[in-house]
Formats: sequence, C-alpha cells, structure tokens
Amino acid sequence: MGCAVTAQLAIFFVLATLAVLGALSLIFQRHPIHNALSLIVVMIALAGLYLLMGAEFVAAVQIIVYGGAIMVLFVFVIMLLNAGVEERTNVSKLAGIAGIPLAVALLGFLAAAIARSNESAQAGLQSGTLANTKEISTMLFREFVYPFELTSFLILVAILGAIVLAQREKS
Amino acid sequence: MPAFPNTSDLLRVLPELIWCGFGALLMLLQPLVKSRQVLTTVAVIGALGGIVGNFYAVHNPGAAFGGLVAADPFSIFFSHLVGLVAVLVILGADSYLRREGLADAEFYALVLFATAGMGVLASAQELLTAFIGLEMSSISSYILAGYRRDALKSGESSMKYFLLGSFATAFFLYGIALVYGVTGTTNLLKMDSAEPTSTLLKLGLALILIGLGFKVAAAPFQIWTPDVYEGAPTPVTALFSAGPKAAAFALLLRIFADVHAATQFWFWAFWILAALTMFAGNLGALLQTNVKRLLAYSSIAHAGYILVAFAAVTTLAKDPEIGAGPAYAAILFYLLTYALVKVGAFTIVSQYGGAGEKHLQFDDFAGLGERQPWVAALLSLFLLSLLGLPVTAGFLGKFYIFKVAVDSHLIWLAVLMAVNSIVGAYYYVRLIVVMYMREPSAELAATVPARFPLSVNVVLAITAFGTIFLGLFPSKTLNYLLQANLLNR
Amino acid sequence: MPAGPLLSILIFLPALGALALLFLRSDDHEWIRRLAFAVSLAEFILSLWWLLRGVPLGGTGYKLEEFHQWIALGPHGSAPQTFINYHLGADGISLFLVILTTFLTVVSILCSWNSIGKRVKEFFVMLLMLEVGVVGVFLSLDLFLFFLFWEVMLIPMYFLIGIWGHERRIYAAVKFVLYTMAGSILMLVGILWLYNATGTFDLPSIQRALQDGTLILSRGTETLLFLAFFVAFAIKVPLFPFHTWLPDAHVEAPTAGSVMLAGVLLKMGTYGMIRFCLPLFPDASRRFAPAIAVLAIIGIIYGALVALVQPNLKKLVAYSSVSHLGFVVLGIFAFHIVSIQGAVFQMLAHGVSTGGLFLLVGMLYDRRHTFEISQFGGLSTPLPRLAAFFLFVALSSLGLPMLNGFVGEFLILLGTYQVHWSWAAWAATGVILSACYLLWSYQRVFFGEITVEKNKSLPDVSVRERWILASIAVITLWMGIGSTFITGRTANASQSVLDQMVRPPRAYEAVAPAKPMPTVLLPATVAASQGSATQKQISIERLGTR
Amino acid sequence: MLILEHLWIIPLLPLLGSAVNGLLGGKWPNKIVNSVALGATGLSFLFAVEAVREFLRLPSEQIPWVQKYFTWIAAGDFRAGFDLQIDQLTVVMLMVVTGVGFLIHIYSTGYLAHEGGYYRFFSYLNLFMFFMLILVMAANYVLLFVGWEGVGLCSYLLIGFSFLKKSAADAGKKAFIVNRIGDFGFMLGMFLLFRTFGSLDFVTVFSKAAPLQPDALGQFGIMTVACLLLFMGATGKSAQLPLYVWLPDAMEGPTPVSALIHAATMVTAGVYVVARSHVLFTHAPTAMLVVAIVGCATAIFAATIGLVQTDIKKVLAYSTVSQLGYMFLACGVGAFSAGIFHLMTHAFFKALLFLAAGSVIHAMGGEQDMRRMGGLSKKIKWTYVTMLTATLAIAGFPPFAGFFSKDSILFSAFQSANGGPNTGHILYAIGLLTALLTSFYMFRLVFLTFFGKQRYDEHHVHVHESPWSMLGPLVILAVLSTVGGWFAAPSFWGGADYFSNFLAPVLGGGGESAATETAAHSLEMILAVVAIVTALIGFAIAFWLYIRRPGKPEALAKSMKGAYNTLLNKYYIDELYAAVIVNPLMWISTNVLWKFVDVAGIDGTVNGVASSATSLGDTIRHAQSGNTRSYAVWVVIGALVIIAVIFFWPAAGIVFGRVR
Amino acid sequence: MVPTSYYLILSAILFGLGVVAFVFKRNVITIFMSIELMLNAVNLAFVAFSQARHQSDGQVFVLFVIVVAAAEAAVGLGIIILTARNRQSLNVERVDLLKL
Repeated sequence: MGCAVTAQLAIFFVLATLAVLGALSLIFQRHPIHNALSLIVVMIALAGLYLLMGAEFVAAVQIIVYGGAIMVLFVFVIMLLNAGVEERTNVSKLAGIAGIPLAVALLGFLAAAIARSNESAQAGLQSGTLANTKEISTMLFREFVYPFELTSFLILVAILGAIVLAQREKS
Repeated sequence: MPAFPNTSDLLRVLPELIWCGFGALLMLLQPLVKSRQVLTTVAVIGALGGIVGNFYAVHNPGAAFGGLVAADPFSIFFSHLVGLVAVLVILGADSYLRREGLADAEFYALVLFATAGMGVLASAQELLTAFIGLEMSSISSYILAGYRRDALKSGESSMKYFLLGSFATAFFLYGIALVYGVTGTTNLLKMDSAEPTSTLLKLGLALILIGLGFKVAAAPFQIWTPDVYEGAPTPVTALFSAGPKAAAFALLLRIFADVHAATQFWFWAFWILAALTMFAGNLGALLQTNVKRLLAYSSIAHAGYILVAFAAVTTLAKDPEIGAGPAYAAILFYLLTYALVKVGAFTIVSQYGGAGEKHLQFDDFAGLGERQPWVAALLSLFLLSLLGLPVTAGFLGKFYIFKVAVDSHLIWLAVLMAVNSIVGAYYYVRLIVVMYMREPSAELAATVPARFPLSVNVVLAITAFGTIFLGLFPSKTLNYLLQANLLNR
Repeated sequence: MPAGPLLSILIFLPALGALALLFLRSDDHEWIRRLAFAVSLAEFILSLWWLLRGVPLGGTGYKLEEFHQWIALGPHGSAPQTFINYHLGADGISLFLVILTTFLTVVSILCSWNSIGKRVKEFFVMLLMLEVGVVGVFLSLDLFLFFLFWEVMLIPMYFLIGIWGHERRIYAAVKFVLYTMAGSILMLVGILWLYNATGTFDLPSIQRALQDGTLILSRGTETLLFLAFFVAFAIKVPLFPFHTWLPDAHVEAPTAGSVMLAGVLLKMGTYGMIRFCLPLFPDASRRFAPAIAVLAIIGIIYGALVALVQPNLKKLVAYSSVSHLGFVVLGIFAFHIVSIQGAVFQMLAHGVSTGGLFLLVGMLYDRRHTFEISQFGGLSTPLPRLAAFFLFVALSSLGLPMLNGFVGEFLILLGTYQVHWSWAAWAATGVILSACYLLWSYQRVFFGEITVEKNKSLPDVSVRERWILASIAVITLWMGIGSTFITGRTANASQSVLDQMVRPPRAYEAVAPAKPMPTVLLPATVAASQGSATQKQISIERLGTR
Repeated sequence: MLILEHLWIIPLLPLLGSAVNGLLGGKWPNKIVNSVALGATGLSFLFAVEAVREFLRLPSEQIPWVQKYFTWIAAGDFRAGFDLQIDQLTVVMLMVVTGVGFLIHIYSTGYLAHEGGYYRFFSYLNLFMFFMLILVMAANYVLLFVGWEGVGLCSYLLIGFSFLKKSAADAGKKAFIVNRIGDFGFMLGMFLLFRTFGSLDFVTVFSKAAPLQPDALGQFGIMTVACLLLFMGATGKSAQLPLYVWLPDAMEGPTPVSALIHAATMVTAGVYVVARSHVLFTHAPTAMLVVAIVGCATAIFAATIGLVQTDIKKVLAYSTVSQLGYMFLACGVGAFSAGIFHLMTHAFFKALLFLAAGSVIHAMGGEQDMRRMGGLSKKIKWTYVTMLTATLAIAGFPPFAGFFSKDSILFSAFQSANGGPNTGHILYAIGLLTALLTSFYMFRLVFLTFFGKQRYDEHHVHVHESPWSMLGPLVILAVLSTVGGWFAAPSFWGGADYFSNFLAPVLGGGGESAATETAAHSLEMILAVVAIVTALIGFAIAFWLYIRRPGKPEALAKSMKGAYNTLLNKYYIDELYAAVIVNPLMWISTNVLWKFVDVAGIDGTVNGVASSATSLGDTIRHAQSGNTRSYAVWVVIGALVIIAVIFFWPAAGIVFGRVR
Repeated sequence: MVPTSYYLILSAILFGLGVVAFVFKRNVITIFMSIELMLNAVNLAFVAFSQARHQSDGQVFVLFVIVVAAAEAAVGLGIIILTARNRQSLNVERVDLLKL
C-alpha cells in the first residue's frame, strides 16, 4: 500500500511539474504554435492527473474535446492567419510595470490561501471506484437535463457566431 | 428526483424555452424568408411570447428541475424585464439593421438567445444553471458586439469584450469551484450549511463577486464598459446596458438571499465597489464628447448607485425589523426604470447616429431642440430621468436607493451618492444645453431631420410613457416587488 | 365657497394651460400670449378668491387640506405599510406667497409680451410650468411632495435662463441648476432620514409627533438634519456665502425670469426655513441661530456694499436682493413673533418691489439693450413716467414708510431688537446703505444731462407697461398702508411656528419613554385607514459613525 | 368739536392736492395747478385754525386730544396706529407749518411762474405739507417717523427739483442719505423705547416713563441711551454736528423750498422731537448735556462759516444751522419752551430772509453771489425793508421777535446747572459770541446786497421788484417777525411769559415762585442788555467793514489767509468725510468685497471645485487607455482589492468604521 | 494517496499562471489560450473536490465547462479572425481605437 502511495505521489509530482512547465512555456514561448503545443502538454498532464484521481470519463473528454477538438481549432486558426512570432510591444505601461508583479501576487495569494485552508486538508481517501461514468451520465440526463439542453442552444449560438463573424462579405 | 422533467417543470421555464425556440426558428426561416418585416414580426412575437410564457409560473410559482431554476415572482419580474428589453431592442434595431445593411435573422436570433440566457441567469438557483445562462448571454453578446463586421470599432469592442469577459468568467468559475469544494454543492439553497468562517468559502465568494462584478461593470472592472458600449452597434449597446447587467444583478441578489455567508463577507466589498463605481462613472463622463460613450459612462455610474443598495442589503438583511425586502424592491425597481430609460436613450442615439453612426458627437446634437423638438424633448426626458429629477421614473428609483441607504444607516454612502448625483447632473445638463441652447453648424442645420420609422416611435412611446408613469404611479410595481414571497420563501 | 380639490386645481391649472399651449401653432404668437395671459389671470383670480375665502382671518392650522395616499413604501418598523401622501394645505404663510406667485406670473407674462422674440410658445409653457412648481412648493404638506415640486421648479427656470437669457446665459443656467441641486439633494437625504426616524413624510404628523414627544431626535441627529435642510434653503435664499449664483442668474435671465426668480423663487428658501427648520428642529435652530444671524447680517451689509459699486444695473438689483433677504433670514432666526411676522411680510414686500425693479430694468433693457449704468444718464427727460415709477419702486425697496418695504424691515428690526439688540443695530445699517445704492444708481440713471446720443429719443412707457407698473405701484402703496390685512392673516401661522418650537421637557432626555407611537403620526382624517408606526429613538451613534 | 373728530382732514388735503397735481397737473395750465395747490394748503390752514379754536375750548383733562383712526402696523403685541393727537405743542407747530407753508405756497406761485415742471413742484410741496403735518400731529413715534422720513423724501425731491444740474441731484441724494444716518439712530431709539415701555404711543410711553427714577449724570441707563439715539436722528434732520453737511448743499433747491423746508419747518423737526420727548430727556441729564453741547457747538461753528460765505443763500443756510443750534441749546438746558419759542420766531424771520433773498435773486435774474450785487436798496424797496426787518429780528434787536426768543435761551443757558456750575456760563458765553457773529454776518449780508455801489452790469441784469404774489408773503412775515415775540414780552416788565405758560401743560416749567421770579427777573434784564450790546457790536463791525472801509475785508482775508480759507471751505468737513468714509467704503466694496471675496473668493472656490472635478475626470479617462492588457491588469487589481477587503474585513471595518 | 490540497494548490498555480499569461502575452490567440489554461485549472479543482467528496456532480460541472469552453473557442476564434482580417495584426496592443 505504502509503495502505491509513493508511486501515486511520484506520478502526481511528475505530471504536476509537467503541467507547470507547460504553463510556463506557454508564457515564455513566443511563437503561437509553440504556445499551442505547450498548452496541449498541460492538458495531457491534467488528463493524466484526472486518471490518477480515477475520473476516467473526464480524462477522456479532456483528451478528446480539449486536446483534440479545441486545440486543433487553435492550431488551425494560427495556420489560417499564419501568425508569426509575437512582437513584444510595450504600449501598456501599466501591464509593463505592474502587470506581472500583481498577477504573481494574485497567484501567490490563491495558492497560499488554498494551502492554508483547513477544508482542503481533510482529503478523503482517493478511490477510483466512485463517480463512475454511468453515474455521471445518469446525472447528466436526469437532474442536469435542463442545463444540458441549454448547452445545445449554446452551441447553436456558437455556430451562429462563427457564421456571422467569420463569413466573408459576399457583396 | 423526478424520473423525467414533468410538465410543470417545463411550464415554469417556458419563457426561456420560447425564446430559444424562436431563436432557432428564426435561423430556420432566415434562408426561406426574405422579407424583413416578417422576420422582425416573428422576432417580436417570440420576445413577447416569452413574456406571455410566464403565465403558468405567475399562477403557480415554484422551483423547477429539482431546484435548478426557480420560477418565483423574482425571476418572473426579471423575465418580464429582459423580455421587454428584447422587444424594445428588436423593434428599435429593425430600421438600424436596414440602414447598416446587416443581416437581421441572425441578429434577432442572437438577441433572443441572449435574452433566454439572461432569463436562465435570473431564475437560476443552481450555479451550474447560472453559469450556462451567463455564458449564453455573454457569448451572444460577444457576437452582437462585433455585429458590424466591417467596422473596426465594432470588431475591437467585440474582441475586448470577449477576452476580458471570458477572463472574468474564469474567475467566476474558479469561485464556483471553491464554493463547491467547501459546501459540496453548487445549489444555492443547500449552501446555508456552510460555516461562514471557512477561508475557501471566503475566497470562493470573493472570486464569484469578481466575476459578477465584471458583468455589472463595477469599478475597477468597469474598465471594459465604455469601449465595448461605444464600439458595439447602438441597439446592441441598448441591450447590454439593460439586459445582462440586470441578470447579473439578479444572480447576485439570489446569492445574497440564499448564501448566508455572502451577506457577511461582502459588505465592505460592496461599500467600496459602490463608491469607486459611482465616481469612476460620473467623473469619467464629465469630459466625454461622444454621446454614446457618455451614456456608457453614465451606465457605470448607475451601476454604482445600484451597488449602494446592495451594500444596504447586506446590513438590512441582518435587521430583523425591516429586513432586506425594501432593498430588493429598490434594486429591482431601479433596474426596471433604468432599463426603460437607457433603451429609450440609446434608441434615439441609434436613429440619430445616421449611417455608420457618424453623428454621435455633441456638436451633432446642437440645436436639436429646434430641428427636432420631439426627439430633443424625449432625449431630455430620458436624460432628466437618468439625472433623477422628479416625475421621472429615474427620480423614484434613486429615491428608493437613497431611502434604503438611509434606512440601513449608510449615511455617508448616501452622501457620496448625493455628491455623485451633482457631478452627474453636470454632464446630463451639458447635453441638454447643447440640444437647446447652442446654434447648430450651418450644414447640420441644413440637413433635413430624418423622420423616425414607426417601430422606433413605438419604442420611444413605450419607454417615455414608462418613464413618466413609473415616476408618478409606482405603487403597483412596488407592491409587487415588496411582496413577502418575492423569492418564494 | 366652492368645494372640491381647490388646491390641486390651483396647482395644476397652469399645467393644463401649458398643455393647451402646446396645441397652438407655434408661429401664432398673438394667441399663444393671449391664452397664457388668460390662464395666468384666471389662476390669479382663483387663488385670490379661494385662498382668501378658504383661509379665514384668525383661523389656525392648515386649511383646504387634501389628503390621498399616493405611493406605497413598504413596511417601516412595525407599520406594515407606509405611504407617500399627496397632502396639500394652506395656512396664513403660504396663502400670500401663493397669491404673490400667481400675481407675479401674470405680471411676467405681460412684461414678456413683446420682448420675447424666439420660441414664444416654449417660453410661455415654461413660465406656466414654473408657476406649477412654485405653487406646489408652497402648498404641499408632504415632505416628498415638497421636494418633488422643489426640483420640478428647477427645469423651467433653467430653460428660461438658458434659452431666453443674455450673453453668458448658459454658464448662468448651469450654475443655477448645479448650485440648487447641490443643496436639494442633501435635503433629500435629510428628508429620508427624517422618514427613517418617523415612518412618514407627512409634515403635520411629524410636527405633532415631535411636539407631544412621541418622537424624539437626539441632539446630533437633529443637528445633521437641520443642516441638511438649512443648507438647501440657504442656497436658495441665497444666504451669504452661498449667493454667487444669484447675480449671474439674475443678470442673464430674461426679465420675466428675473421677476419670478427674485419675486418668488428666493422666497422658497425662507419659506422652507419657517416651515421646516424652525418647527422640526427647534433645538438645532436655536443653537445655530447666532451663526446664521451673523451670516445674515454679513449678507445685509455685504450685499448692499457690493450693490453700491455695481456698474451693471441688473446686478445691482440682484445684490440688493441678497441684502434684503438677509433681513428676512435674520427676522426668522430671531424667533420673535414680531420679527417672524416681519419676515413673512418682507418676503411679500420684497417680491413685489424687487419684482418691480426688475421689470423696470427690463424695460430699460428693451429700450437700450444694455444694463450698464454708464450707458444711461439723464433718462428722466425722455422717460418721465418710467423715471417716476422707478423712483416709487426704489423708494419702496429702500423702506420708505407708507410703502411696503418699510413695514417688513421695521417689524424685523423691531422684533430682533427685542431679543438681540446688537443684531438689529448691525442690520439697521443696511437701511442706510440701501438708500445709498438705490438713490445713487437712480441719480446716475435718470438725473443729469443726457450723455449718450441714443438716449435722447426713447419712447416712454407704453399702455401695457403703464398698467403693469401701476398695478405694482398700487399694491406697493396698499401693502404699505394696509399692512394689517396681511399681518392679521399671517399672525396665527407665525405664532404656531413659534409654538411648534416648544417641546415637552422630557423630549430632550437621553432615552425616550418607550410608548408606542399611536396614529398620531397620521392626520385624523386617515388615521383609521393606516397602520401605526412605532416611536424610534435615533441616536447619532447609530446613524453617523457606523 | 367737528374738526377735532376729523383731524385727518388737515393732513389729507395737501395729500390730495399733491396727488391731483402730480397725476393730472402735467397737462394743466399753471392757474389750475395754483388753485389746487393753494386751495389744498389754504383749506388745511383754515381747518387747522378751526381745530385750534376747538382745542382751546377743551377741558384740560381731555388734553392731549388723541384720535385713533386705523391700525397701520400690528404684529405680536406691537401696534402702530394711524393716530393723530393735538396738544399745545402741536398747536404751535400746526400753526407755523400750515401758516408759513401757505404763505410760501403763495410766494412760490410768483417765484416759479416761469420754471418748467411747475405742477411737479407744487405736487412735491403739497406732499411735503402732508408729511410735515403727519410729523407734528402724530400720536406715536412710528407715525412721527413716517412724517420724518416723508419730509426727508420731499426735501430730496425738491432739492433735486432741477435734476439736470448734477450739483442739485447730488445735494438731494446727500440730504436723504445723511438723514438716513440719523434715522438709523432714531429707529434704534424707537426699538429701545418699545422694548422698555412695550408701546410707542406718546401717551403710554411718557406716562410710563414719568414716574421712573432719572439716570444720574454720566450714567448710561436706558433713558439716556434712548434719548441719545433719538437725538442722533434729530442731528440728522436738524443739521447739527456732525450731520449738518447736507443743509448748505440743500440750497441747490429753489428758494421757496429753502425757506419752507430748510429754514422754517422740516429742519426744526429735530427740535420738535426733542421737545416732544422732553419727559425722557429730563430723565437723562447726560443726554441733555450732550444736546446742549452739540447745539452750542453747532451754533458757533456754523456762525463762523457764515462769516465769509459770499453766496447769499449759503449765508442764510449756515445761519439756519446756527439758529437750530440755539434751539438745541435751549432744549439741552431744559428750556424746551424757549426752544420752541425760538423755533417759531425763527420760522418767521428765517423764512422771511429766504423769501426776501429769493426776491433779490429773482430781481438779479438768478444771481446769488453778493459780490455782484450792491446798492439794491433803492431799486427794490419792499424787499429791502422786509429783509431789514428780518435781519433786525435775527440779530436780536428789540422789539423784534428774535430778541425775545434768543434772550430767553441765553437766560436759561446762563442759569442751567446741569453738568457742573460753570457749564451753563460757558454755554452762555458761546451763545453770546454766536449772537455777535450772527448780527455781524447778517448785517454784512444786508450791506453787501443793498448798500454800497452796485457791482453788477446794468445791461445784463435789469433789476425789478417782484410781483405782489411774492411781496405779499414778505410783508406778512415781516409783521410776524416783528410782533411774533411779544408773547414773551410781558415777562420783561414782570408779567407772565404767555408762551411758556401756554406750553406748560406739555413741557412743564412756566410758573416759578415769585421769589425766584424777581431775582431771575433782574438777572434777565442784565443779560438782555448784554445781548443788545453784543448785537450792536456786531452791527458796528459790519458797518465799519462794509460801509466805511469797503476795501478792508479783502485786506483782512489776505492778512489771515489760512483762517479765511478754512472758513470759506467750511473747515474742509466735506472733504474730510469724503476722504475718511466715502472713498474707503467705495474702494473696499469694489476691490475687496466684490472683486476679491465674491468673484475671486467664493466663485473662485466653486469654480475651483468644478475644475478639479473635471481634471480628476480627465485622469480617470486616461486610465481608459484602450489597451486590453492594461484592462486585464485593472481586473487583476480589482480582484486583489476585493479579496483583500473580504479577507481582512474586520480590519477594514476598523478603517472604514468612521466613514460608513 | 495524494492529498486533495496538492491538486488544489496545483490548480491555483495553473490558474495564476493563466492570469500571468493573460497579462503578459500580446498575441490575441495566445491570450485566449491562457484563458483556456485558467479553465483547465478550474476543471482540476472541480475534479479534485468531487473526488474528495465522493460526489460526481463536480465532474458533471467539468463536462459543462469543457463544452462551454468549446463554444467559446469557436466564437472567440471567429472574433479573432475578424479582427485579424480587419487590421492585419494579432497584437492586442495595436487594437486601441476605442479609448479615453
């Protein structure tokens, strides 16, 4: 059992570092494509963590929808606009001077607050058995059916938006 | 837990369903029907239908879908409000879209979807539903903001709105996540159990407040408002200023009503937000020369006034004698009057702006009082209502906010609000001065005043009438808003 | 004596007139004028008839009351539902102020007969709406209603100045609006605070509750409330140092505007002081009286001195108003029946005589299109009648016995002297100075050889002008001799103001005896139909510093 | 009893006359205007006579006879009625006002026959009569104040009658304002009286005041203060130091006006008020002393100025001031009846002097400078004779009126012990000196005007005697100023002083005990002789300087230039006032109060607030940089703020606790 | 067993990094990506909590978030394409026509 624990911890830390690194490279890479790739890294790492927590379905969705669909869409757009290396303009004084420190401060505060909060400490045993896909699906189609149906309209809106915004002017 | 949503559930969310349905219907009709009148009529019918759809909920209010949404007087009021706004916006937009040569089916569809989203948001008792509703309205808004594709400003406003909006949404979501972590639920009704000392709850509520504060344009999150409002097509601006804001406020109120902890944590936040917002809006508006932008700033200021009432809610809720009821009433009444006035004003602006929204500078309004007396009179009426002068609805709205502020002994906040009203008076009066007391430039005087189409006149008639009527006989509305079971408990 | 909602009719008749005007063709000036005149005249006659009949000599309390529940406010304290009421009533004080208003409206409509060139229709509409607002202010007995009319009155005045004014009209108009609003919005907070303390906006109820001690305001609360109200009124009066909007507004306003402004609007401030500050917050009033008196005296002397050196005739008259209204404020805050009587009288007297002065200045302007004294001189050769009227009005304004100005000033000073002789002594210097600036300016305008060529051939007063001026002159004389007609009717009202300042002894104890506030808060007429509010002890700790 | 019931008729008639003339007279020929004006005054004179006749029949307990007509002002427990009263003092004043007034009306018809604005003049003059009658008949201080201010107004109007002349307009304004300064005191006096006695009716006030304990000398009790305040009013109206300055300028008015208002009636109102309030004054020795001193000082002061004036009317003006000083001196030493007596005689001879002077001016075609006259005695005999009579009267030669009145004043001054034993003697001495100067400058006037070689150009001015409408009044007045003093004559050869006896019921005094009588009588004889001698000396000097050695005066003036110029420029008092009061006031008002406090200070603050608000708004606008990144940072800042507030909110509670 | 707090801290870090990225990046697309990063952090938190509480509604929430994210992506990229077309630049700092 103990070794399992250590193994899980090890995996967690590997994936966590991976995710953080990915995030950092998202920040410091200058070419959008690299950004996209590093984001994908983050997502895959997260998917791994989900698996580690035993949320297979979410992990799968993460890979398929996020990694697959959304990021592909990103890459596609990047190609479409053949976006080049990002230019480091510094028009915004505020962002240039105070932006990073403030954001980091926010980060630090969030992390610290969560770390110090007692609730998150009462971490129950992780057991992959709970919250299986079947349960999720039943919830989705029973109590959450209304929002679920609404999302369909939401996607309709998205399509509509894509048409309205991106279609080339005929006239 | 019902096996499948029974009819009462569906009937209670009928308005949203109708709006969505008509939205979809419009998209289906769009390729088939060429006539704009038909599409407009359908859209209007849809919007009205949503309002009519409340009939069931009115007579037997209650929760639907096992407490995901509530159809109580509160949400009914809001679905009336947003429905009304939708009707007015659609009516007002028709001629605008013709003039700008923009497709209308999509526009109406988006408006209806956005309306539906707001309806959901206002009636949500479950943060998940609220989130979906929020996104529905937001995403439609992003698109609408950029609806004048070829106009740089429109695209820019759309982009800014989108980026910052989703940024804020992320905060909102994270807040939900934390709250969920503490309480183990996302259902507002079930959250009372949470012990209000918990750090995570505080943090979560803080983040939720940030997310919603962005939607209602509370300083310093108001920063996006002027740009987006100015860039968006004017009818859309009208929608923005009235609808999403109201819905977001509605959600905040629900959180107040249900999450006990919120009333404890949020007081000073609201105090400060209110003060900042009022000043940001009014001072920022002082030097504006673009009417549309001026109105945008003024809407920030008004959000500030409403936030004053929120600060009052936090204290009145604790006061056993009075209770938060009057504060709720004040807020809702204000939202109603404010929506009417803003939609009216923006409709005039959208008409007067002319093709490509060229005539939005103060100088373009010079001598309006002589060239188009009725338009000038109406616009002045709306401005005076915004400024809060008696016999206009705006006055009573402001009056009740003052009242609850004083009742909850927020004297100094009330005084700050008073000071702000003076500052506000300055720029509203300035616009009136321009309209009545400046001579128009030669070429402006030469231009024949464009006659407003019927639909627009209808909108103006409704808004103007509402402004006066609510200013003189608000009792029925207020009694409705003051009823004990406003939130159905 | 006809029955029915007389006061409502009085208030809204001009509004109907304005509405009717809207349906006239806007280029049909003749009929627009006639209609406006007819309406205002009818209003004047009705106000004379109904009010003089309705507010009998020697009667006490409010007469011709009208009371309807208007706007629901939701629960307050234990009262399940409280209301904003539509409550009107007249007493000796408001009686004559209303009549003054209606009279001056007629006058100002007549005096703008030909002098208004552009947008005639709107002009008369605005004048009538202004009348609505002012009459409403004087007749409303509900704080909310009062505030409502108080604000409504702003807009027409604002347009009158801003559209039909002179060169710097916009600056003046905006200044006027902002100044007044700055005061009134604070008053709104005060009104609400008072509501929060009492659970009603109904003035008589609040007065009653305060008098029989069922309602007690702590010292601090009373102070803040008093200031909230007083500042608003002081700005309106205007009391030094809140007066700087006045010269601009007056100089830029059209004649009719100035007449209404000086004749009536300024009185709203002093009326407010009598009607609200003294009865509602007697303790604070007494505490602040010395300071206010000092300001008033400064205003008297200061206004006079500045008027003395004005090169602009209209500004001179404007500053003279500052000086005269200083007397009124002094009289009010001497808390002596004689001085208050004098103050009320002086309000009316000043309304007539200063209104007259503005008329005359306006007539000069119509002839010469300038207010610069240096542009006049020797005018009594071409304009003997105008000169005569001007002298007459000027004399009444400088308080010559047998004319209306004297009675007011004399009573104010007499009453004040009985309480604080030094205040009266200082104020009395104003009597000297008023003679100085009026006679000096009169001499510079009318005496001597004609210096400016244009002045040689000016037409003397037309028939219309003669009628206006004659009416003013007659009233001036009548008020100066038959003053008792007015003072007799204002006596009881003024006395009751002082009576209302008396509080039951325990009213100022720290803690109020906890007896539930009975229906005393509501006029007997409707007591039955309304729930009762409980008494509340508001303490500054709870209100201010949390 | 008919007229006594309806006393109001007496003042009302002139008012009607004034109104009729003022409103309609413009289109009428002079005749009608005359008849209206004269009719009004004449009738009211007759009614007055009738009223007096009836009054003399009244039993003494009905005196003073008060008629309450209607309440004019009432507030609280204050009531001022339109009440007229008549007692012996009123009778005297009534006779003087209506009588002299009527004569002067007649005179004016001749004098102004060729002036413009004829109807205006008579309207004003009638109005003046109205107010003057109100003044003397009023039964309370407030109504008296009505007349008081009213006559001031009329003098303003009449002085500025020829308003085209700037000097005239200025003089009118000056008169009114200076009077106002006096009225300031008068009003305060009234307020104090009301505060003390709860009423302003003469009867009530005096009955309540009489039993009170008088203030000691130097004690400023209520009585003293009240009296001093009233006296302040009197100094204004009766042109005493320091408020006399308006009277000389008032000579800008037409001569009849000077005669009526600025010599006979209005200017004596002050004396009347002091006499009327003698009950109060006798309770306030300090005030009495002040009155005496001021009167005495004014008398000598004005007389000295009168010595060198060359404008015939100016001389008379200063002599008026000086004579008024006499009257106050009388009141100050407690001889109120003497004061009133002199008031009456002075009314006769001074009016006569002015009218005669007017006739001279009329004859000279408007010339007023005595240096351009001379040798007129033959050309205008009537004028000359009457003027000489008046001169003898004022100079105090027996048996002319002035002698008796002036003599009784000096006598009582000599006797008065108020304020130390010697005060009386000092006052007497000064009074005597004044008498000397008076007789000097009066004879100087006569000599310069009527004697010596003519100093005017025959061709330009053709001297002519005035019409009878003017001479008639002269003659009548001449008679009056001859016999007018004989009321008091008997007291010289041991008889009673009828005049003071007549006034006794009102003013007290009168019948002293026989013992003192004899002692006083012998003393009085001595003083009378002294007075006559003084007058003679004055005459002699004048004769010597202006008849014997016509060149001498210039030489004297040269030799003592400083003194001469000082006198010629009236001690530079006007310049002093201008420099000390008027100009600084103007400067301060313009530059400090208006330009600095009002415009810069208050308005500056207001606009400053506004502009600072706008600049703040500008900065806020510039936060709106349009750059999305900055916006994001703003959001982050907001997030931090909210989180901070929510987390540290107890602290926040402490911080914001005050302002909430 | 990995304590939930670890996951939460990680999510906080990722969220914070997302904020940093949003403020730091200039390229619109990348900024949008940073939003996605934040959403991912949210999801992580949700999943962690739902696991800790043995409730699956958290995961349902995650699914909705992902769907919405997809929708947003579609719209957002549409907007980005629009602006990129209109002004030939993806640099967010060049988009400041609306200001003051």
